[in-house]
Amino acid sequence: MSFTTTSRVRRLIAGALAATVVGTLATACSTTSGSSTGAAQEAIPKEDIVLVASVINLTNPYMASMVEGAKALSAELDVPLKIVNSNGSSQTEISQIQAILAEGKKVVLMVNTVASSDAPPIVNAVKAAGGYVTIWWNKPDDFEPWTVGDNFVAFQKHPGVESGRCTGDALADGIGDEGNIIALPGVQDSTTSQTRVAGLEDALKDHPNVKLLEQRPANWDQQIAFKETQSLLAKYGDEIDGVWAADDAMMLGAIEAVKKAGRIDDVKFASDGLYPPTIEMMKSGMGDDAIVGETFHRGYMAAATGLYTSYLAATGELKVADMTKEQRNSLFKISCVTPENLDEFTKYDTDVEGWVKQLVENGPFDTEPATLIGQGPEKLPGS
Amino acid sequence: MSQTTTATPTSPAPTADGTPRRRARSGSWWQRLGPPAVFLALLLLIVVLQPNFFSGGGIRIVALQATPILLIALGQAIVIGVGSLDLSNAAMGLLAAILTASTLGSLGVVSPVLCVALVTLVGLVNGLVFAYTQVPSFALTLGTLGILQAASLVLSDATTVYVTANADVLAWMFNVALAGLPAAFWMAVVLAAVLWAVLRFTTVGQGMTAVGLNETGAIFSGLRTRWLKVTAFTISGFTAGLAGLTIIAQSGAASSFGLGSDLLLPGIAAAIVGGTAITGGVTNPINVVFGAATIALLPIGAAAVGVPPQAQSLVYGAVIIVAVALTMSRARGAVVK
Amino acid sequence: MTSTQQDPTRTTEAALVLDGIDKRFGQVHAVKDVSLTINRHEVLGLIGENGAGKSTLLKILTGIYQPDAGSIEVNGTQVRFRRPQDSVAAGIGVVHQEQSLLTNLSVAENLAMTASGSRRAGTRLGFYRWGRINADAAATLDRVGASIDPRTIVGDLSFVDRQMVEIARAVQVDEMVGGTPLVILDEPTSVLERNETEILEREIRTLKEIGSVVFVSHRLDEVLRICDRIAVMRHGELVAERRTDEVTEDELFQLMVGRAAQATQRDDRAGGASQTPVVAVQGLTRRGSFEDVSFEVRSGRTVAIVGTMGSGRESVCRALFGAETWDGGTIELEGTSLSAWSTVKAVKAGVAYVPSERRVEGMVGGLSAAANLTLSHPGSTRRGPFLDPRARNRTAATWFERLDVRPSDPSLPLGSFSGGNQQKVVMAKWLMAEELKVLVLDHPLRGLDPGAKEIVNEQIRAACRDGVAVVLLPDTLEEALEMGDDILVMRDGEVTGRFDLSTEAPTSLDLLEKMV
Amino acid sequence: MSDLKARPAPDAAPAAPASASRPRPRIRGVGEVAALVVLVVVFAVLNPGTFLTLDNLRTVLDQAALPLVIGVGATLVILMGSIDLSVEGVMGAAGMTFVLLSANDRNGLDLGLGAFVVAVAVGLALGLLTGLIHTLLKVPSFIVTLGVWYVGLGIATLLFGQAAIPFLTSDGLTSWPSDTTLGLPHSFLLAFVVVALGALVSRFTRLGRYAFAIGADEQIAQDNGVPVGRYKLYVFALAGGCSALAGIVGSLQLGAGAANVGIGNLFLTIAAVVIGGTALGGGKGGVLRTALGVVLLTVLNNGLILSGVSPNIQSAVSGVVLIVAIAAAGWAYRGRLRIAK
Repeated sequence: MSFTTTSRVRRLIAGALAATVVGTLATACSTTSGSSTGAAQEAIPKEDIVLVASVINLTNPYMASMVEGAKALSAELDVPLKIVNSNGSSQTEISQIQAILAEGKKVVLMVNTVASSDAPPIVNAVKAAGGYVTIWWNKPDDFEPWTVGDNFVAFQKHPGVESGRCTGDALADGIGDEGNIIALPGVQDSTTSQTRVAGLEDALKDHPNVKLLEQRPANWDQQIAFKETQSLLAKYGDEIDGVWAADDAMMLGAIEAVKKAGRIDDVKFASDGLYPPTIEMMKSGMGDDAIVGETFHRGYMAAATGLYTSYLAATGELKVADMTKEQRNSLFKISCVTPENLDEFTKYDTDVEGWVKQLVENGPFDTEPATLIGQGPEKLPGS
Repeated sequence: MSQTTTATPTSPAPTADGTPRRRARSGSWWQRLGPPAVFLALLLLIVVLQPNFFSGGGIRIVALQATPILLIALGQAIVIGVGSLDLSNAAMGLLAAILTASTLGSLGVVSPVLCVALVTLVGLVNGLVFAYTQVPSFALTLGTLGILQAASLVLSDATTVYVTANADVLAWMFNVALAGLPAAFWMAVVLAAVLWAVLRFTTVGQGMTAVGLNETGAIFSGLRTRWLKVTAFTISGFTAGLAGLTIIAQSGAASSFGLGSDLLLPGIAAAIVGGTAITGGVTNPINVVFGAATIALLPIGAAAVGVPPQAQSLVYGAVIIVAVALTMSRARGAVVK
Repeated sequence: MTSTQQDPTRTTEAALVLDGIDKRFGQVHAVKDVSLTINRHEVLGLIGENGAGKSTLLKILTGIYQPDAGSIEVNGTQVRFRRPQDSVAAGIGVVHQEQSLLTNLSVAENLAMTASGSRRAGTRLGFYRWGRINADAAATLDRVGASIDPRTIVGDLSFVDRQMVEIARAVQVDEMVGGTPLVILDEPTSVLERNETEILEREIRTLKEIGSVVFVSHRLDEVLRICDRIAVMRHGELVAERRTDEVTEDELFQLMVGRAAQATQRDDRAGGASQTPVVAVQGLTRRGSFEDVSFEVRSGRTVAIVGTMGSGRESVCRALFGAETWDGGTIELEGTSLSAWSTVKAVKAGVAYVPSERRVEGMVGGLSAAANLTLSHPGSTRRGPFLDPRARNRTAATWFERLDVRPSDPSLPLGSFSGGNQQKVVMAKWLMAEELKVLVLDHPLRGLDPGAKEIVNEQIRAACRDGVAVVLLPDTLEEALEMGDDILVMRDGEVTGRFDLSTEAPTSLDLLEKMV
Repeated sequence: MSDLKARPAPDAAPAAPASASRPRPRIRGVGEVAALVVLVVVFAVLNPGTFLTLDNLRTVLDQAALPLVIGVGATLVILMGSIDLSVEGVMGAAGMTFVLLSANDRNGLDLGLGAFVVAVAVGLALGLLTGLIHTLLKVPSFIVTLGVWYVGLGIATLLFGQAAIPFLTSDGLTSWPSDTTLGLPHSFLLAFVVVALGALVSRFTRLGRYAFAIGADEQIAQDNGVPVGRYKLYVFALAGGCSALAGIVGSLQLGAGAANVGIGNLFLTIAAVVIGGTALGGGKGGVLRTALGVVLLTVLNNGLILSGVSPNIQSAVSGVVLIVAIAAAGWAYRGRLRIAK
């Protein structure tokens, strides 16, 4: 019996000890991490600033491009940069951003959110830490920067409907305005994907003889797109004349599947993003000029624009309170690319630094080819 | 009461007739203190490399991130405690989050209660199917996982569901702080303490431990083993439901792909880093708190210490293995599956 | 301490020489300076109570443990066994106390597995040559006179057949050394029925012709019948060696336990304390297991059911406890017919079951002895849904003292106790219940040393005196005659004989006649 | 889906006298085959003209290739009573290694067959690492392989770096898996060979037989002279090799390097192993049964897509099939004393 008591006492002591340690640590830090309201915008000296670019993963070319742009801006401004890799997980994204905020430096962020619903917790954390954030691509529609305050500088994206229309039209034309296509949306809850699909569907209204056979979400993933396309090819076989994808990564997977099925000369493709491999394919006229429609916008442009917007707000060069709604919930221009006008766009990728220099000169809203063209949120066609 | 004659050994050693003696009580102190020790060691390492970690509220962030993981892990630890595995509990949490998000506006306070109850019911069904069809839990819950994922997609229409009103009903969980840590975290800790007490001081807890250690023996002792297993799965559903609420409290929205969609593996890892023996029968919910804190600390700490983002997943994997190798109970004989 | 002194002839005669073997586990001195010689063509009996150090010694011989001190010589060569394969290579084969066959593999494969480390192995470069393996196995089985198809999956074999396979496997070590094998039989008979034991005895005599045998057993009569020489161990020491022809059963018993045996006479029974049966089984049938079984157990009386493996008596007992279902017939408990019977209901109704597979079924080894003791009938050791550790430890301490359980600390995990002490706790788990009405005992003495046996039997008698109805599956017919009030004989699932010991006095032979 | 009559009752009392012990014919997998036939018939009726076509057959076989290859290693591991969760990580690491060492547009390396060898070696090494940690540190395989999963993904991510997607530049190479010989895609033929080898290994080699032995009872196997630790090591290495091979084929199919080339393969394969009838507890089952399970699940997925079932509820259908299949297979074995973990 003595045994049990001693062991229980030991256990209790251990537990109490652990609890005390944690408790002390907790109280110790709660005194310093008191919530700063971050309501009033104060100019932050440049040397106190850390740039943070948060991307969804590091294995997608678009994300890699974003990192490139962030790096170029960091070099141009001579301000240190941290990259957050969310690894596709909202949890990881939020916790890492919070960890960086916790380091105490004044943080200037560009976040490509994993999911729309991540925006509020990130923005709130940034606000509490007195940093400045610009969100790219995903946020809830009714979560507006001006309702949060100065710390949520802006939300920026390229219009998805426009992209979908652009590529939808090109694809329909590419298959001769008659035939069947399949579509590969991205992650289903992504507004980016949803708006692009809406654009596609809208475009198809003008092409009554083009039929959208089926949509299968492929999660922005090359591998999944490959498998889904394989299945759809098995299902529809030669009926498929065109493949539309919500981004190029998925289109590249689809192209591979179509190649494997031996139909690369018969099927046309259209998608968004004009990734470097896509440029190569278009130049080489892969298939029978298989890629008929693309859009041009760049991860490095998005990242640099977003980061620079936040940075200007942090240094006080941009008075957030004076920014227009258009500047705080912004749609940036995308360009429709066809094999004919491809050459106009290949020049940008060779000189990322040059573009970023231009961005710093012209400001975030007036740098070609990604200029500010309107205010979000996007209106879905027909709604 | 101690015996010193050789005929009555009190130390862990094979008995004289050669049956391998299971490691008795000594040595299990590490089992009790290992998980907090691993957590504190990791914390210390991070603090040394990144002194600002504390002052910036690093602990608060760890607690914040650990909360949903902890809730999932508690249920998982209880299920592992009866010798099974619940691959579906994270999906249950997400389902609860989606349901809450879509009903909170109209139902108010009733909504979270209802959603947790519903998901608890799903856990109960899981347990009943498991107990009565005797499909191995790994396979069964893999199947339920698929069903729940589909349910989430259908109920959310594959998109993000936002809380439209009454967000205050849950928002306090992370807005109110006690001793610097969010209330939700303390709730989870209290739940852990309650579960710890249940396992140690109630007949149900003892029964679940017996089932985990030797189910056949438990059956022949007349224990309601099926009911005990159903209870474990129900608890898992319940804690998953609570985890779903914390997701809503954190982000005010839920989707099949967003926050909370990847809690399964962290939950299992947290339970196991918290000293839960995967073979069953050895579960200490208090230590699971430290397991969850360790798992939550990893990405935050890795970023703080400056591990390159590309290498983070590698570090994550390595730390899980090392942490478990250090803290796991090797008490139950030599056979490790 | 040792009686074997230097003998000039031993180098030529000895198959195995142990010299000064010593082994400790922490504080436990399991084997103390044991020196022992086993000659060729000799059957050596090794006896001792549970915990006397026999098993440890055997595990040293088979390379599972390494001794802390001392040397081993096989056929005149000094050897060191670092792992089981080493001892196999030296020509030592063993039939373990526990079943040690892999039940999902075929007989031939099991036989090949031990041999795989050797030259003879049926594998080449890691590839199995099934034809060779099956042929070798058939030959080996033939040598031990077992007619088993080597391709049979072991799990499909009967118990005695498995034992035969184990022996065949132990025997085949000689093919490796090309000489005389040493076969160790660790309590091979404890799970066998009488007629099966006879087959085994014949087997051992065959073995003696080709090599040496170490025979470990609790059954002194068997040891005397089978062995040439007997070594007795107590508390880790070798306390005596005797030639079989110069020793009696009583003397051996004394050497083993260090005291005189008690008379194993039948008590005078109160006889038929109550007239209404506690348990009434009527026409009970379970397809494939038993058919039309009927019997009654009255309060305070013991019904012993005897029969060979496959007689179905275990299934009947399990049905009583709700662990198996039945297709036809009824069981009445105190006049109430049972339906949807389960272990849970059985325990609640006061039916207790001491299973033969103690470690697996009888207890939860990882829980403390005290927790095991109060697992089924917490009684006063719980308050509502809560445990009362203090009350539990009090209860446990009482029972530990009553049954002389060692070690005497009930908070140790039950799995760390020796077999006999585990069985005492398993018994106490049921005996402590106030509501105990029926005690079903499946081979309660299996693997126990004489001291523990006595205590367990005494508890059974005490339960009877308190009016409990007992159903007993005894290890031996003698046990049935000693403990039973009524004896039921079963064969192939049916009842073939009934004896009321208050009116009849059947002999073992009478029972055996109905069994086979 | 009832294959119950073909199997002996599990608790059939070992009552037969010695003379009657003859090997009982055991017809295995009847239920799975029947289920497969039913699925094929149902889908053929639902999708006349698309399901039972040569093209679709090729697609099914091509899609089954990866899980078939992985299934060989996974089955052996599960036969031992362990589990291998590292599949997707190992696939990523090996696939990326292969792409970067073959003719690609990222670097000038082209080791040809050497790339294949190195990539498989990466898989073997990760498997060996798993085995070493598992056997030496006695960490349950569940945890080790969970960790190695992340480690493998980490390696793949590091190799991927921050440059553009590495594409394989040799068309001959990338078209190899889907090119056909005798009308069958090479990816499937490779999988077929691997499965055949796996079946032979599990039937005719010490490695395979010891996996069964270890799965039945590790302690007894050890006592019977099976070097348990060493063979566990071999099996985990083999499983790593299988995953690596699958990673290579996956990369070839994709024509490019992707860290998550293995995505979705883990749970699919484990489900296939279990549906095939290999017990998660170890000791019972086989490689061929897993192959059957893989084909069953692949046909199911393919058929659901062809039938136009919403992708949102596809996971539910697979889940229900998994539960029902296992429940049906185990229905006769249900018993009050049966332990299901």
